[in-house]
Amino acid sequence: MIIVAKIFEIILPPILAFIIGIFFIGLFRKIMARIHWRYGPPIIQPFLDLIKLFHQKGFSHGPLFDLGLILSLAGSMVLILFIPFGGMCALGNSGGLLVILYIMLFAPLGIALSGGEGANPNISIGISRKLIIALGYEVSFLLVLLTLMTYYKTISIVDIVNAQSNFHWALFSPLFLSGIAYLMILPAILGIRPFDVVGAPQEISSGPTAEYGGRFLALFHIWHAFSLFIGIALFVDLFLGGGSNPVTFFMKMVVVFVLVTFIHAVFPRLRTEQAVRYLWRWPTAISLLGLLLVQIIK
Amino acid sequence: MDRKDIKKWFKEPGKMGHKYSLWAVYFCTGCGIIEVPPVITSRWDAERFGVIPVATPRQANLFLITGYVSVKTLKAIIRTYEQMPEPKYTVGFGSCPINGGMYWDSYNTIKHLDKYIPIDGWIAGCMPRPEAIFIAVTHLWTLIDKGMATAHIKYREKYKYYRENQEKVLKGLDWPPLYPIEDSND
Amino acid sequence: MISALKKELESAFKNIQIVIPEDNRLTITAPKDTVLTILSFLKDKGYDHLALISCTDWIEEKEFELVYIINSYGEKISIILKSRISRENPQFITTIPVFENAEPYEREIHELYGINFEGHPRLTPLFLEREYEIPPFRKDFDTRKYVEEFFDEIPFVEENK
Amino acid sequence: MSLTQLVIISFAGAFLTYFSGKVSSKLRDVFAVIISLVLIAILSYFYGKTEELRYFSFLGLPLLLRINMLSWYFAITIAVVGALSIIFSLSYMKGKEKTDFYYLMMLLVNAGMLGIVLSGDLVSFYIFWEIMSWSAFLLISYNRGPALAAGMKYIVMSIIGSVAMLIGMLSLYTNYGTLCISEISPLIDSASSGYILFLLILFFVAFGIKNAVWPFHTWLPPAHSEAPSPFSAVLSGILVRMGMYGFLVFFYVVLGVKLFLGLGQGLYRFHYILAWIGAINIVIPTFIAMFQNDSKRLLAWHGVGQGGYMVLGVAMGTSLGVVGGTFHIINHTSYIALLFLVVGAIEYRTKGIRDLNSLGGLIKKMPITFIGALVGACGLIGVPLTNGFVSKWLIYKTLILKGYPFLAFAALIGTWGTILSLYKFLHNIFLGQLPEKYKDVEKVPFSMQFPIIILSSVIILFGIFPGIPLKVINSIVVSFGLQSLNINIWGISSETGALNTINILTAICIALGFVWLLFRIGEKKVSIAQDDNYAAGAYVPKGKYHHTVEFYNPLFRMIKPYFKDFVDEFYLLIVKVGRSLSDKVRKLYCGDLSYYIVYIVLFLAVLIIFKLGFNV
Repeated sequence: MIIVAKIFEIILPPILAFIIGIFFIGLFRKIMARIHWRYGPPIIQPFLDLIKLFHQKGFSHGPLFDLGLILSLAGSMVLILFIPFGGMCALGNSGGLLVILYIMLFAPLGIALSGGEGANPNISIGISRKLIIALGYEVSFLLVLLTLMTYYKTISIVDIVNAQSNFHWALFSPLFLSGIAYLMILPAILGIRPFDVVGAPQEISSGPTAEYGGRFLALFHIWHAFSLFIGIALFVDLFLGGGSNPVTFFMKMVVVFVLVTFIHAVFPRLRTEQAVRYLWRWPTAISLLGLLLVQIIK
Repeated sequence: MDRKDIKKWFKEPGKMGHKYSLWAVYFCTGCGIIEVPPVITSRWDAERFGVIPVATPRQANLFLITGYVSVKTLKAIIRTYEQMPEPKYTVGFGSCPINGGMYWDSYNTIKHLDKYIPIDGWIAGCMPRPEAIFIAVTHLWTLIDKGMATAHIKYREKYKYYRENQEKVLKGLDWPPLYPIEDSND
Repeated sequence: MISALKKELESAFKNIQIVIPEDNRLTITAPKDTVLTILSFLKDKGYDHLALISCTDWIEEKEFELVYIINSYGEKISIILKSRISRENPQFITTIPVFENAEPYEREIHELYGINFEGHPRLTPLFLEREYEIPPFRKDFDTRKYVEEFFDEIPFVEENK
Repeated sequence: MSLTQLVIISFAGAFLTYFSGKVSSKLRDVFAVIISLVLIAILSYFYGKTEELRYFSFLGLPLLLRINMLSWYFAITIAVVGALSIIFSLSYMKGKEKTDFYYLMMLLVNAGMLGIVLSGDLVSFYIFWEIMSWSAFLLISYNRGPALAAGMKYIVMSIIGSVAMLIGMLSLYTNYGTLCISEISPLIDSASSGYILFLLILFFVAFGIKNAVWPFHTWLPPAHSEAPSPFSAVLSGILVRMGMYGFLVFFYVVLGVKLFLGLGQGLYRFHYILAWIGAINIVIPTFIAMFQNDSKRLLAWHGVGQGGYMVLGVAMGTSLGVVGGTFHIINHTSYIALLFLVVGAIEYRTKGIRDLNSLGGLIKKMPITFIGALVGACGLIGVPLTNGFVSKWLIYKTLILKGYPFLAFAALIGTWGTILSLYKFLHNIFLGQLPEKYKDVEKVPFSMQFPIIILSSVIILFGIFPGIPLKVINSIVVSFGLQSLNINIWGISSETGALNTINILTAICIALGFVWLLFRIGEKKVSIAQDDNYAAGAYVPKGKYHHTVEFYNPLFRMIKPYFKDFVDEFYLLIVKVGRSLSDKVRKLYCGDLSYYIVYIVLFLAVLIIFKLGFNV
C-alpha cells in the first residue's frame, strides 16, 4: 500500500503541475485581454495551441537542437518532485534547497544549448540576455534562500514548510524582508514584463524560440508552464506555509499569480542594463537587510 | 464555430487544432497591413478566435499577404513561406495579389501571385475591413474542415513548376530549392 | 530680397532665363555646361540644401530635362534650376563634388532613365530587381506590352499537370 | 616494490625517453606512454599502505619517503593526469620541433610532483618542489614569443614562494633540530602562537603563490594561456594543486586541527580570514573570466576561481568542509584538464586559433570533442550528476550549518559566474554558424579523443557514485583527527539533510525518457541545413550571421569601471619602482677607475669620522 502511495506521490505532482501551469497561461492571456478591454481567448486556449503544435512538422537543426530542449523540460519536471506540493513531496529528503538551486540550472542551460545549435543571432542575443538577467536576480534569490536556511538552520525545504505550519507563515515572521525581496524578483524569475527582454518578440523575434516550430514550440510552452508553476510554488512553500492539501496550495498560488499578472500588465519592458541595475540595487538591498536582521536575531 | 464539440476534437484533433489556433506571421507585405492592427487589438479582437500574430515564420501556420506584391517583396514572401512549418495556409488581401488589381499594367508588381506560391483564399476589397478578415478566417475553417486547404501539399508536389516561375521573375534565387527537384520526371 | 538675388545672377551668368512665379520661388533655366558653376555659386550664397534632383522626358523635342531644387533654411527661398540634355546619348557630369547628397538621386535617375553621370562612384541598381532594355520611366517604354510579353507568358501551375 | 624504486623509475624514465628520442621519435613516444602507465600500476599497488623509509641523507639530515592515504590520493591523480596528457600530446606535438625536450620536461614535472607528494621530510619536499617549478617554467616558455614573458612572471613569483618556504624550514630546523614532518608536529604544539603565526604567514605565501590564491594569482592566466595545451592541462589540473597539498599537510598534519582552529580569536581567527580570502578568490576571477576573448585565458581564470572553493572548504575545519575541499581538488583536476585538452584539440584542428570571436559551429565537425567540453563545463558549473556538484554541495552545507551565510553567498554566486562564462566558451566555439574556412575540419585522431573520453567518464562516474572517492577522502579526514561522515555509495546520509545522487539520477532518467516519448508523438521533424535560417525574409549572409563579439555587453558596460585587476597593477607598480631604483644604482658603476678610487676614499673618510665622533 505504501508503495502505491509513493508511486502516486511521484506521478501526481508533475501532472497537476502541468495542468496548473497551462491553466495559468490561459488565465494570464484572459486577464491581459480583459485589461485591454477585449474579450480574449477561452481559458483552455493554450491547451488547443498545444494540440495544434503537436500536429505541425517543426524544423530541427541537429541532434543537440532536440536534446537540449528535452533536457530542459526533463530538468523542470524533476524539479517539481523536489518541491513540496500541498503535503506531497516525492524527493524531499535527497538534497533539499541546494539541490533545487542546482537543478534549476538545467532549464536555462538546456534551452541555451539547443538555441545555440539553432545558429541564429536572434537566439544568441536572447540567451545572453536571459543569462544576464538570471545573474541579476540570482544575487537576491541566493540571499533570500540563505536567510531562510540560516533562520531555520536546515537545508531541507520540507522542514521549512513544516516549521511554518498552523499559520505563522514566514512572510509575517522576521523574514518579511526576504519575502518582499522575493516578490520583487518574481517577475524576473518567471520571465514576464518588466523583465521579459529575453523573449521580446519585437526586438529579437522572440529570442530563444526564434527557430522553434511544431513540436519544439510545444515543448517550450510546456516548459514555460512548468517554470511558472515552479517560480510561484517556491514562493508559496517558502513564505506562505505551503498548504496542507493541494487545494489550499493552489488557492495561494492563484492569488500570487494574479498579483504578478497585474504587474506584467502595467509595466513597460526594461532594457537589460536597466533591469540588472534595478535587480542589483533594490531587491539585493532588502534581502541583505533581511539577512542582517536574521543574523542579529540569532 | 464548433470549438466546443468535444467529439470532433477526439476524432480529428489535427484539423480542429489548426482551426482554433491560427498563428499569423506578423510580416506586412503591402498596403493592407494597416488593417491588421485593428484586427488584433481591442476593437475587433482576433484572439477570441485563437488568431495571434507571432514573431517568426517558424512558429506560424497562417500567412496573410496584405496588398500588392512588388518584385522585391516577392523574394521575401517566398523565403518566409518556405520557412513556415508544414501545414500552412495563405490568405490574400484585396484584388492586387489576385490579378494585379490597379497595378495590372505596372512593370514592377506581380500580377498573379498564385503562379509563385499557392494561395488558399482571397478576400475581395481594396483593403478589406476587419469584419471581412474574420469572414475569411471562418471560410478558412470550413476549408480546413473539408480538407480543401491543401495549398501547402500542392506546393510540395508541384514545387518544380513553382520554382521555375520564381526563377523566371527573380534572376537566380540565392537559396537552394526547398524540396529536391527530379529533373526528368515527366 | 529675391529681386536682388535675380539681379546678381543675371550679372554673373549670361544666357540664363530667370522667372519668379511666386514671392519665395525662383526658376532658372540654364545651359548644360553652366549648371555646376551656378550650383556652387548658389551654395556659397547660403542655399546649401539640395532638396531633389528629378528628370522629365520631353520625347517630342528628344531631350531630357534635369531639375535641381535647392533651398536654404535661412531665407526660406527655393530655387529651381532646369537644364536640358539630349536624349540620344544621355551624358551628364555628377554634382556630388558640390552636393554629396546628390548620390542616390543620380543613381535613381540613371536606373530609371538611363542617364549616365560620369564621376559617380557607384551607378549600381537601386530599386529594380530585374533589367530592362529600355529604362522603365522613359516615355517610349510601353509597360502594357512589357507585361503581356513577360508576366503573362509565365504559365499557371494547373492542378492536373 | 619500495618507494625509492618508484621515484627512481619516474626520474630515470624521464631521461631515458629523452635519449630514446635521439634514436627515433616512435620509440620515444612508446617509451613515454609505458613509463606513465607503469607509474600508475605501481601506485595502485600502494593503495592503503602506510610506510616510511629513509632513502638518503643530505649533510646529516635524513631524507625520508613516506606514503599514507593523503599522499596516495594526490599521487594517483598526478599519475593519471600525467599519463593522459602525454597520450594527448603524442599527436598534438607531431609537427613541432624540440619534442624530445618537451617529453623530458613533461615526465620530469610528473616525477617532481610525485616526489613532493611522497616526501616525508621538508628538505626532500623542497628539492622536489624546485624540480617541479623549474621544469614547469621551461615548459611554460616552450613556444617562444609571449610565452617567455609569462614564464618569467611565473618563475619570479614561484622563486619568492620557494624562498619563503626555505626561510620557514630554516627557522624550524634551528628551533627543533629536525625536519621530518612526523617529528615536528608534536614539538610544534608547545611553540608560542606568535612563532606559529610567523610560520603560517611564510608557508601561506609559499603555498598561496603556487595555488594562485587571490593576492598571488597574477602569474596564472598568462602562464596557462601561453603553455602548450597538454602541459597547461597538467599545470592547471594538478601542479597548481600542490599548493593545496601543502596547505593540507601544513594545517592538518604539522599543526593539527586544534592548533589550526585555535589561532587568533574572535573575528580574527586565522582560518576565518583564510575562508574570506577563499571566498573573494571565487567571485572576482569568475567575473573576470566572463569577459575574456581567449579561450585558454578564460579557463585559466576559472582555475584561479575554483581554487577558492578548495581553500574555503579546507579553511572551515569541520570534517564535512575538509572532505568537500579535498574532493573538489580531484574534481577540479578532472574537468579543467578536460577543458584544456578540448582547447588543445581545437588548436590542433584549426591551426592554433584560440580567439573566441573567430570560431563557431564546430559541433558538426568535432562531436566527441563537443561532448567532452559539455561534460567538462557541466562539471565546472556543478550541474547535478557531475562530480563538481557533490563537492560544492558539501562545501555549501558546512558553510550554512556553521552559520557563515555571506561566505556561502560568495560561493553560490560564483556558480552563476561560471555558467555565464562557460556558456560563452561553448557557444562561441561549438554552436552557431560554421565559418567558411573550417568547412573541411575533420575529427581529432583517437589518441586525442581517448583522454577526453576517459576524463568525461570520470566526471560522470564520480558524480553518480560519489561514494568511491569519498571513502578514500573520509579515511584521510579520519587520519587528520576529525570525526568521519557516514558515506555510502550514493552520497552522504546525515540527519541535517542528506545527499542522494541515485534518486536524482533515476528521477532525471525517467523524466528524460518521458519527455523523449512526448517528443516522439508529434509530427516527424524536418531537419534543415545551417544556413536555412530565419533572417526576416532575407537570405542568411555567409559568415556574418554569428553573434559572438561582446557576448555579455550590457553586463560589461555596467561592470567596466570596476573591471581592473588591482593586484596586477600593484605588482606592476612595485616592478616600476624597483626598476627606477636599480637604474640609479647602475649609474654608480660608470666603469672608469678614477671614480672607484674616489668612492673608496670617501667611504674611508666617513668611517674615520664615525669612529672619532662616537669613539665607539
